[in-house]
Amino acid sequence: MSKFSVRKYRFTWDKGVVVFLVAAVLIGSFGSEYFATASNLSFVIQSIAEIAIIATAMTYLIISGEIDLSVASIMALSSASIGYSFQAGVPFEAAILIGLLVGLLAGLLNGVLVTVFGLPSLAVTIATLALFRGLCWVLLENKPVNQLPTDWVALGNDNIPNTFLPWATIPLVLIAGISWFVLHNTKLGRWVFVIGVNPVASKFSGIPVKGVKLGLFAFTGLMSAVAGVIYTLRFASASPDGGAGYELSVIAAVLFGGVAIAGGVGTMWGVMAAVLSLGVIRSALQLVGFSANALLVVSGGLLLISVILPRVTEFMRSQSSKASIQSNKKEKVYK
Amino acid sequence: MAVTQEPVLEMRGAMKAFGGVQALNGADLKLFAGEIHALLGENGAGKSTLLKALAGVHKIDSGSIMLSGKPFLQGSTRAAQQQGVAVIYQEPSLFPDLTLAENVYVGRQLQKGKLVDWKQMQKEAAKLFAELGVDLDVDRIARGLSIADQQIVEIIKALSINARVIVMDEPTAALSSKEVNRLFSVARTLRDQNCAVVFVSHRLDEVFALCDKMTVMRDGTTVGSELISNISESEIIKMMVGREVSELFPKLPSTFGEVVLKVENLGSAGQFKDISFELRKGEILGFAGLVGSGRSEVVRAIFGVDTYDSGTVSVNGKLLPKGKASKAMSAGVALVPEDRRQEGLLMPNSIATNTSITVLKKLVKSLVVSKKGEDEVANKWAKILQLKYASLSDAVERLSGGNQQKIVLGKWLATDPQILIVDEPTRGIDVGTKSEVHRLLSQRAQEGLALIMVTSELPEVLGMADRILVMREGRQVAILSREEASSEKIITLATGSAELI
Amino acid sequence: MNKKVANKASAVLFASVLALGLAGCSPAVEETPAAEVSSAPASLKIAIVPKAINIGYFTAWDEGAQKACVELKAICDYIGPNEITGAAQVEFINQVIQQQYDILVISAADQNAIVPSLQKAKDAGIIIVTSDADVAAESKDSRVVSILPSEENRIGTAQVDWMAEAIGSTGSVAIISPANAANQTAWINAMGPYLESQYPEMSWVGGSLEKAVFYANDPTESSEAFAAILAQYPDVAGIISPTTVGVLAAAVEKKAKKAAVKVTGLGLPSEMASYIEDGTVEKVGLWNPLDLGYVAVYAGVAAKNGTFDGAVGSSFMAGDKSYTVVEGNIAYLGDPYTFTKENIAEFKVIY
Amino acid sequence: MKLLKKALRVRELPGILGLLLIYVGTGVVNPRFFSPSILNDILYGVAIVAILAIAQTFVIVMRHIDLSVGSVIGFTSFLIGDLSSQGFSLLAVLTVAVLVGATVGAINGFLVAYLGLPSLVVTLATLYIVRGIFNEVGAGKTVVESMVPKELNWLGLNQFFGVPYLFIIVVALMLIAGVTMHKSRAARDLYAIGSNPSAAQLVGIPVKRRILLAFVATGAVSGLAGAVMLARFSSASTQSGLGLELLVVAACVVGGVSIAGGSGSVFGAVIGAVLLQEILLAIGALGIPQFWQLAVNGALIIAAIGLDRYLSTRVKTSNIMGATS
Repeated sequence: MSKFSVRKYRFTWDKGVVVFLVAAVLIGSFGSEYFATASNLSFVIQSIAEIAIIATAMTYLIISGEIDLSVASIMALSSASIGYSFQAGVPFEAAILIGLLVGLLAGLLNGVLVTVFGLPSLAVTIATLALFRGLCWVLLENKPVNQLPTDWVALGNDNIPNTFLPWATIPLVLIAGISWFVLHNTKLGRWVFVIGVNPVASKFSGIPVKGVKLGLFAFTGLMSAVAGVIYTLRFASASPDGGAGYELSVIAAVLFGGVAIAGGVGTMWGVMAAVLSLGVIRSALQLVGFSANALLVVSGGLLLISVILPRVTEFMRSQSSKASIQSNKKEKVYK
Repeated sequence: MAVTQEPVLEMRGAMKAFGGVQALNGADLKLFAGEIHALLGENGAGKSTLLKALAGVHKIDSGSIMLSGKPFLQGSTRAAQQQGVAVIYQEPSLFPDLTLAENVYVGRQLQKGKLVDWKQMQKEAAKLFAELGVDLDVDRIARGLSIADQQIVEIIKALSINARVIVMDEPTAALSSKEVNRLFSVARTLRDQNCAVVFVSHRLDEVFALCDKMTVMRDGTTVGSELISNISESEIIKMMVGREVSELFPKLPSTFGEVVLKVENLGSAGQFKDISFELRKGEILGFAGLVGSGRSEVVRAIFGVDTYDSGTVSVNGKLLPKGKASKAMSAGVALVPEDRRQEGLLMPNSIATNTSITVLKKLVKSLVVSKKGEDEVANKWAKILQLKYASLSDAVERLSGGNQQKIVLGKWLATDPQILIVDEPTRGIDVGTKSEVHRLLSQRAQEGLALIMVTSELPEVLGMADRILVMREGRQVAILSREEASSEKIITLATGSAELI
Repeated sequence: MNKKVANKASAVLFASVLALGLAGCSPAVEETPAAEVSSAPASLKIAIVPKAINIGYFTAWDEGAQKACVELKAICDYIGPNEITGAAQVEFINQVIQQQYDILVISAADQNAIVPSLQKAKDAGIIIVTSDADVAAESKDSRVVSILPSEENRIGTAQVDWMAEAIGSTGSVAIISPANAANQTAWINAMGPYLESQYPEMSWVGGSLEKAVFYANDPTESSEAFAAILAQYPDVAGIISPTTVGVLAAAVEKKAKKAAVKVTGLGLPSEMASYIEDGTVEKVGLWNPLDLGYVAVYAGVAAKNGTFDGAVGSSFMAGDKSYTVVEGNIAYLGDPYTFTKENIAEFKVIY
Repeated sequence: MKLLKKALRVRELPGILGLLLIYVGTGVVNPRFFSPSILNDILYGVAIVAILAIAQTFVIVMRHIDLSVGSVIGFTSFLIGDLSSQGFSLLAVLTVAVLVGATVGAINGFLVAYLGLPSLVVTLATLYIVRGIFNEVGAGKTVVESMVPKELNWLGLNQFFGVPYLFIIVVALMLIAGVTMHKSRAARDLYAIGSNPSAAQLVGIPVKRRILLAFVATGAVSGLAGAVMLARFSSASTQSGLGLELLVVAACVVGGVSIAGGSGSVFGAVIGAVLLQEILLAIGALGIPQFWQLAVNGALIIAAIGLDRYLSTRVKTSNIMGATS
């Protein structure tokens, strides 16, 4: 576990998420005989692939002290660009590249608005959420594109031969692995943590704060586009209202993974474990018989637990250490 | 000035411990109305803990505090204020978005019936400001006020609760001499209004100029209290340090090598203009001048934290691009910033992270930053700077001011710079660490490091610098050699008038 | 010490949330009594999946389906998402696959997005019948048959007739409709040429069908669309809205603004009752969603028993009526009912 | 000069400028935009977002945020209709609406104030939980006009000399909230907490109690706003209020209520809401094709945020000497 996480109690929460994962699998397996089947697990992985990929980039952003609410609209915009260009006769592979480029440009726009014009990222990305969604309507109007090449659509829906892993697992594992490695081991990763803790001191230590943040917004745009490609293939269509509401699920997953909303704290596997356990919990409860409404309440409850539990454990820890003679490590809690 | 017999405030045998550390160890203090009382002592001597006890931030474990004969209600800032005890911290924390009138009456706004009476508040505040001879518009918001003006607002706040004991914690650290004079006259007005004023400072010249009485603290206890008139500066230092302070400013002679840094008529709109100088290897160039004369702005522009409009900066003949700190660093320039907490350090992070953040490039092996490398760098510099710490993973915010400054120095010396710029390197740290820092800097200079030292303390710049560049209101008024420089000359150049503090 | 505490605390907390979840909101699945005397072969498991479970229209749709299930002694579960998106509905299609239902009756929340997942259900041997909203025509073989109210053009042209009646066959007309919905788009395309050919004095605002359609997906957007139409075309004579949400919002706005423009479209009698009774709206029409659910279940069971394969021209029995499959593997219920002052009282209690 | 300096310092100036700019600009292009019916549409359409923006100001001023308002207003608008159709009096149902809102507010407030949890996370969670409970309670049911209390229907349909009663309610609430925020001690503490939380603690402000109070106020007003939504649409379903929360935050930001806390007023929040509604109608009046409207709307919100930021920083430096070291 990287010695880099600043507050010790965050460390316990990563374990907390894994406990939930195990609990969910147990409940699912005993609650319904349909849970622990290969096809169900394959579906669960398929259903969380897009959110997990965007969550990797969102983890960087939130740790650096920023946020991006427009990721779902960027995902839809890249999907719409793929549909639009493919319909206009561009070969599908080129259309995918166009989609990725559009996502990158959208992320760059967010980055420029925040770093060059100094606008607050929460407010700006609410505006670009509307802007990018609007551009989807400009591209496709109300005519979704649905005649996509069957071999690509198969890629979006089938499993890797004789395994229960969908093809989307490959980009997911690759991106998650690289993001984990970069965040916790490389210079850039250190910079992201340090910028989140104190951007002024980072600037004085020669770290190109604006450049790093611009890059993170672009990376988030690109990852949203990658998710857009997978989304397009999975649903075999590009439509202007795709992926509505994804942004809050991504943010809920990142926070459930133990990342502090004020920045400076978080781990990549905490977030990945969180995305996986949310997917497994949803599937388990669904198969056990929960209605969609109950699922909504449970996911809200889990999000609350993800912030209440660390506070409770930290409170207990500080009580116990008060009793012991060991010096009182006053943990500064970011609001 | 009538010194009454009955002490307004008396603290006897105060004890206070945090975890294992005994911050207050039997401190006694007697304050009389109509008297300015200096509280002296090194960092870590327990001064701030004593202040916090008076301010009601926390209770003392044992011992007593009597306020004009009655026990002082402890443990709540509001109760302290209501009992007429007000503490003004070094960096006063006002409400940037609220008007000055509201800042004075925050939390206890004047009311007409149940409703806040804005007109009354503005009238009262304006009256208080006038009484202290300060003309500030009570309707403006506090954001952007200079530190000096912020202190005035805090004093007005104290007056508005007709405080009888006003404690000022190192108020002059960030003030220009004009502002220091204004503060002294305000302190004298308070004394004439029969308040007991406590003045905490490191600057003995100020203590002698202002205070009637003083008390010295060391290692959590009060070691002596005396009328200023019958004690000398060296005796005070001896009481503070408890051991013979070795030579305060050990300037080692050094031979000057070739020019490493060349600055030609550097200018930035509204901040500074036509700054030109050269810096040689092994040379210490002092930047003297009043607070607010633009010295920090110049060095920030050279290092590339801020950009500038005109002029050039070249290192070893090569031009440095504007506003690119990373480029300056790779050219061998380093800047120890003025604001330690906000600009110099990552307070919640560990000593290892703070020290190695500037040299991550060197610690990367096949993309991976080696944690062992980070610890080695931190260990090496902690030893060189004789840092007092428990473990490398301790959060920096738990260390004393002096140790924090050592980490900032270590962090920049680790980049093995050719040119080191230090901005107020020894502000707010104890006398002992100050001399260690000076010895280290002059050793480095002797080994060929080119050094720029921005400082507001005249003895420090006179003691350390080979040449002194004096600035006034953003202009470079003169470069004095070590021989021709003197306190009077610098002050006249810096203030543009012969007025002496 | 703190790690153990964390795990214990998290386990306790999780269990309590779970208990809350289980006790607080009992699963909304209507389990028919377990101890069910099944004389017939093991009763069929049928999943009834609406666009979203909390919408009034689909509650009526499910009622019809449950009636058929009781008659056919099948176990029917009403499951579905709480937001109308393809992605959300796919999660529940997977549940149908995992829980190995025999038949899936579904109203497509997105005409394309659910097709791959329907394909998987078909491969798993599940009989699929779309009802109320179909998948795109190109993907019609991903379901056995689709039960729709009446031919697109009949639904489209009928609404043009109702509007012509209301505005005396003269004046300009606008449309408020949800974007990107297969059935609405089809009906609107049918309205275009029919209006121009049948009613020469009537016209589309802005001169073309394309300009006349204002898109709105929920009550707020529908009210804003109504305001936008009046702002851009103050002399508009009528507004058609082929969706229960849109026509209700238009009626509310017309009454609030006391606007002269006539309003008609597809409306639930229970929702439109007060506007028909007070004359704000003369006539709205709709099919009976109960029939849609009812007939779809019968079609599914017939297909499961092998007596019906959904081929064009074949037919099946539902209750006492027979339905034949026409081109596109679709079975239509017939013309929509119309509700006016006279019969609104009777219909508003049914659905 | 003093007056100009005072005007310059008004936090809501950018919002007001934006309002006038768009009104005149659109009117020039399409004169029918000046007609009273357009003004009426703006005032009529803005009521719901305006009231929620007023409520949201209480928490944003303290550097917090409340995302749960979308679910609260939807749930209470449904409850008012559902309960009154079962015979409860108007007063009873309104009390229930306020209580439901206040309870959600109290839960949010307690978790944020006493457990120190981040308000974005807490209110995102309560957004989901309240929506889930609402869906369960309202499953399949729709509130129709006949179930709506007739007083609310009357309010929704009538105007007072051309000004819709719903907007009059907004103005009344704005005045009450405005006076409280300006004149009551507790409300002034909210600004102090938002401006410098640690100093507020030092000065003896009961920060925890104030945060709880603000969230309860936001919840209660959002609950009450359910009545306005029901009056406006005279119908309610489990889809009511979806997605409103982000629009409300945008209205506050555009109205000069700074996300960084400490400044901004309910007056500005209402201005922001009116500006967003005006943009919507202006896009229609300018004949911008349908499918472009959402994109133009997003672009204009970015411009409004940029304008607000530019003007507020310029106001700061123009009359106050930057703090020099």
